[in-house]
Amino acid sequence: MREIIKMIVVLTVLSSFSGGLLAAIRGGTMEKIEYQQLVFVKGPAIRNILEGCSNDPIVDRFKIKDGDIERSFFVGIFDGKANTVAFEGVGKGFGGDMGLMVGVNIDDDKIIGMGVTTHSETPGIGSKAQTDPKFPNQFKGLAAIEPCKVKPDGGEIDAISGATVTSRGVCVGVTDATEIYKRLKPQIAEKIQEFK
Amino acid sequence: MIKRSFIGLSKPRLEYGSLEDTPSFKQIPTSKEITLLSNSPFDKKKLLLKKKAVVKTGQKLLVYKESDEYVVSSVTGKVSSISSYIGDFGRSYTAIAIEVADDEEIDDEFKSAAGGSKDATLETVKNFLAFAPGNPPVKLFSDKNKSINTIVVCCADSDLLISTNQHVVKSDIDAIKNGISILKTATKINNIIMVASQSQMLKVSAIGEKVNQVNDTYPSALPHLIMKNILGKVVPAGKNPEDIGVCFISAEAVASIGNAFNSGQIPVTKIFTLVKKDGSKSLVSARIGTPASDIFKALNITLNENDRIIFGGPMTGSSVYSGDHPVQTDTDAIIVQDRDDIPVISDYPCTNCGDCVRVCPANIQVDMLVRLLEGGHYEEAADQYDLYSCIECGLCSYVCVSGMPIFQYIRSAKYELGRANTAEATNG
Amino acid sequence: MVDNNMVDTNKFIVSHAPFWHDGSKISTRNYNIALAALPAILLGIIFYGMPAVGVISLSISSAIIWEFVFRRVTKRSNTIGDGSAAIIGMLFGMLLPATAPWWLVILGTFVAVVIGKQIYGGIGANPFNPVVVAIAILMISWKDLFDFNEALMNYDFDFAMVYPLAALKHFGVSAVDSFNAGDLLMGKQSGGIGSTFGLGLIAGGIYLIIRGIIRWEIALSFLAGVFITALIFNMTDSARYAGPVIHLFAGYTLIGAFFLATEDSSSPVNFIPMLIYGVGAGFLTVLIRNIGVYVDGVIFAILIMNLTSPLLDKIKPKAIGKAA
Amino acid sequence: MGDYVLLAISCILVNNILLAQYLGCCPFMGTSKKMETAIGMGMAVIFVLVMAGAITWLIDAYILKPVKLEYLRTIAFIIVIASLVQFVEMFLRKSIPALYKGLGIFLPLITTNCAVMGVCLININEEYTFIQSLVTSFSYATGFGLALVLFAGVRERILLARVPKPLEDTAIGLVTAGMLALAFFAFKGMA
Amino acid sequence: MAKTITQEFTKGLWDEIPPFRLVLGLCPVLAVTKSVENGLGMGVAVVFVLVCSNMLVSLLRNIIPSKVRIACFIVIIATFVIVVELLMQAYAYPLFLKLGIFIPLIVVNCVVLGRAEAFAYKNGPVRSIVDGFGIGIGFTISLTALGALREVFGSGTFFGMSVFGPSFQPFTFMVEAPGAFVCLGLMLSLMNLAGNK
Repeated sequence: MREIIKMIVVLTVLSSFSGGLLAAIRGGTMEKIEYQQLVFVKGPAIRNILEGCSNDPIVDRFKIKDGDIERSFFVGIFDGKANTVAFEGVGKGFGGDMGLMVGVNIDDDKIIGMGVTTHSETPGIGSKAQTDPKFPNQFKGLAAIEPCKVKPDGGEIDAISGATVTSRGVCVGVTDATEIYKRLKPQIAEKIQEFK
Repeated sequence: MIKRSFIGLSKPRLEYGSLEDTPSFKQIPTSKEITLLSNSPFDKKKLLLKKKAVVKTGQKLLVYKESDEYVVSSVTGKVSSISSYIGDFGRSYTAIAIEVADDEEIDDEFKSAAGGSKDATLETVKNFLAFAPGNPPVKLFSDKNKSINTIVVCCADSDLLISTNQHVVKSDIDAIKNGISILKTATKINNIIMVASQSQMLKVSAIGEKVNQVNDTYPSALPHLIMKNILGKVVPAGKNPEDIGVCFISAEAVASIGNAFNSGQIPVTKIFTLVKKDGSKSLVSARIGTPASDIFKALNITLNENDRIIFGGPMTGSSVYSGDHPVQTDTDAIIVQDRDDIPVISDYPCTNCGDCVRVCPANIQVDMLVRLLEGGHYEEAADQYDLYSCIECGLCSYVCVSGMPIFQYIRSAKYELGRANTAEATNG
Repeated sequence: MVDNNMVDTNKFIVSHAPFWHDGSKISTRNYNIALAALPAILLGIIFYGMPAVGVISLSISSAIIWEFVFRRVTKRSNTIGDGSAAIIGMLFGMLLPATAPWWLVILGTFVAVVIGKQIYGGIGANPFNPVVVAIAILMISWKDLFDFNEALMNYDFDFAMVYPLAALKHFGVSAVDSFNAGDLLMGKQSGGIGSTFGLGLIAGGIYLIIRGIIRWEIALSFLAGVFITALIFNMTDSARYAGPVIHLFAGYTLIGAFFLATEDSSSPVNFIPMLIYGVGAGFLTVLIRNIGVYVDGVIFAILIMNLTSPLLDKIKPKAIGKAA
Repeated sequence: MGDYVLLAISCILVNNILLAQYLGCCPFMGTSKKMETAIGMGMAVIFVLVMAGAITWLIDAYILKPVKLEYLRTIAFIIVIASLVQFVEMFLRKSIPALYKGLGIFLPLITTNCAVMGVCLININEEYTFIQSLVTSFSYATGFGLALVLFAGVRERILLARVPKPLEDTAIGLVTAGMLALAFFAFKGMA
Repeated sequence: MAKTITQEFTKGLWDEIPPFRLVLGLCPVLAVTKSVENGLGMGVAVVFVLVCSNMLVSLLRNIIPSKVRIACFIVIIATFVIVVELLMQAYAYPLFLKLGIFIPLIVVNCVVLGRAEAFAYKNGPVRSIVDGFGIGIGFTISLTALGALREVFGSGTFFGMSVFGPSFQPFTFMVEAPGAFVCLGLMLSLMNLAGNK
């Protein structure tokens, strides 16, 4: 009996020690990790979309509560004017969820760029959505308040050959993003003032 | 040696030699000294036969106390030495040398014991004829563990080049007939099956027993294959035909039995094929126990260093290291091989060419078997790769591209395993 | 035994039965394989001239040298006399384009002879065909050197110098319409030095089968596997998948069937396993060509089947007297 | 359904857990010298991995994610796997002794088989659904078993070959495993 | 026969160098050695976990009941693995991305668990730390060496810098999965050769 108690005590103490240690380290590194993830996972897409901006959009970011979730917005300053934000939408591709970054100019509600951040599409086919610049470039200049569709569905986006599902998924993602934009535009406009 | 044919797709066709290409028949004069080999291991303490003992031709000689193992003297003379003889796998034999006297006397113990062929008893056959030419397996009939119910008389020769049985069938068919009736009387077994090659069919059927034809190519006349192809009974792996009640006996042995009862005298000459270096064959008859060197001398054969003397056929015989090795009751051939004709045994590994697998009459996967044997994994070889199914025809070694001594590996593996099992049995 | 015969003084060779041997030798086998491959090599040399001679001779000699060096370094007996290193070098050279650079040849024979064969203990022990291993390793490393269209660009012949399988892969069935069986058999296609002359390879293969040096079961079932699989693909969608003729006579199919898949040590020896092995390799070949990423599937198909060979060989006939 | 078949083929052949993702090498080298052990280990891995895949997925989805403790995934999973193995061992010993006899000795080894832990983590990282996780767990384990059995066949022969001394055993085993991985390149692009 | 502290350290560098002498922890060795950088990074992570877990196990060795010791070891190791994971995410994110799943898998690395069981549970903290450090460094050396070999020939670079110049056509096989196995096998045989002398 004593032995069993000892076992339980030791295991409990050990576990709580471990939990405490980890919680502490987690607390200490959370900010840093988040920043690193943004830099390396979303960074390339954001830089691409907000090409030519004069600030570091990853530093200049803000969060807005959208229902239960917090969404991050990255501010791009062009010609001294903070009029552009990039944020994430989610689409469903062939191999699961795809994350995409959409940049919108809040002055004229137009998409200035789009890039795929995370995906698990077939290498060489669906993955072209991320690697081949032709596809994302089609989204430039589209209105950020309307849903977007591929040509077979009556839209104006040329699907990637052999990867219709992926292309459709990207469009769903962009549409998701436009809906977020529509929903949160007032808050965005308000927050973005701080960067002027 | 028969070369591989150009068309290697087919299996090698090794035809049994026929008597027609063994023309000359030569009688070898009795030597000054002959040597009889007894199967009993040499044991000085129990020795019954004394040096200087006088023996007569056809006399039964009991060698050891408390043993019914005997030899039959093929000459008249005096025992000059009794010594140990070591054969394959270190097996010990007793060699009894007899100095031949000038006058020949015939022993009459058999005559008085045997009586006429009508009164032949198993006892007489067993007590006097185990050492007759052709090695009649007389002990088998009274072996309680075997319960023999069928006798197969093999008129075809089992190895290549040999023509002893063919000769006996050709020249002494009456003796065979007589021998069969004696066997029937003595053993009370009426199920006699004759096996003959195509050319012998006519002659053998004259005996009046059921005759079955055996294929002309090696190894069809080996007991296991006769069992499978003619009797339609498969001998379980690791067993012999006698274990399932079938006794094989050669035509020569049957003739020996027939002759013995006919003449009242145990036959003492052995007929065998002698193959010279150039491949020419001759049929030779000599007293059992005649040293090979005397035969070579009589036939003007000279031997050089590194030549090879083979007792028995080219596929299953065994080579000897001394020219003094005597003719034994089962010596069906003596082959002299020039040193340049000896196939080289190499230490090359198996190349997995699969020739052996295709040639094996026992369906053994020889390529894996030999790998295991080479590594000394005998137990696994027996468990997984059918070591005990081997019927010892030697064809795998014959076709082996690497020149591996596969047959030898198999024999020594069986020997080692047998030894290990015996040791286990005695210890446990 | 006191006889003092002159024979007595001689020492005789004692060994064990059988005392006959059919005279077959590893070296004879290998020289026959070389002989069988000769027609295909000769046509390659006629087509591609000196560079082909260079590649083949460098390949053979370097293979022999690697074997010699390795055996020397590991203090083992010298085995170059059995010709197996030479055969490995020769077959390896036959698969290469005539323009292969010297370092590729030397590295390839090193991989084949040392990694593919010698480290397993030499002849008979290698679980994979050494030549196939070497080609596979080099092919995944230097894809462009094995792109026959690109490699042989500078040659000009009176026929379309196109690698049929690459055309098939990249441009579809219509791109290979111009090939007919006769031209393909006569080597009027782009490919390895010794792998394009179909007729020569078939003749060599038949010679080897008749001589009993390669197992006909493997070679024929390989071709049957290719034929049937290609036919089935072709029937399901003839616009996407080419018919059996192209698959049989283009790429490495013929050299694979007669010279690569039949390599002794890496293939099964029992009858049914040999058939499964051959058909499996043929099936995988077409499968890789049609839906895999590689232009030609022979190499990887053989590798996969090599891998299954020990397992396949467990399907064996019942030995005599073995309890069921 | 077709998707699941493709996923399965991809996990068994194309992305073979062992030969393409290098997971589970230690037991691979350790239990491939004999065919029987290889088959036993393969079965044991299939058995445990399917259960572990399911349980870890549920734990991740219904415990770790809701309370935002994803960073404790490693420790949670290893504890789950270790206790699962312990539990399975006890269960088998009591209720199915025949199966225990076959798999028993391999079960403790599975705790430290990184293929098990690895597949559980892959399932989460790739954000597979529950059904997909089951399919991948089973197929990855089957792929592991397949490679193990093929390798054992080859290795049984290598053990009989005259391999140079320094290369004996593990070294030649690793080289052969490389050839195995090379052969599996055949399936590239097929799923 | 007690070893000196120095011997405890140096044994990990040669006599018991994983994965060559102790054929343990093969998975990360094969998986992360596509480049020197990855090998080194992984090695450092393992050193950290080894030293910390060895130390803690050794300190607690009198408290931990032997029946649940494996569970305790796993908890301790897993804790440090997560620490490494978090730290690496915070300060070396690109490396974390490359090593990916193999960082959490240190937890099932037989080397770490093996040292805890075979050494730290039986020896004092100083020795255990030295042992962990030695074995860890040995492991790192192996990883780095293999990584260097594969990177130099497979990509023609060393720490990302070109070695042979632009005309070199890299032997891609070396950085592919089969190359990893073959290289490790050949390196192991060289080690055997050297060890036998």
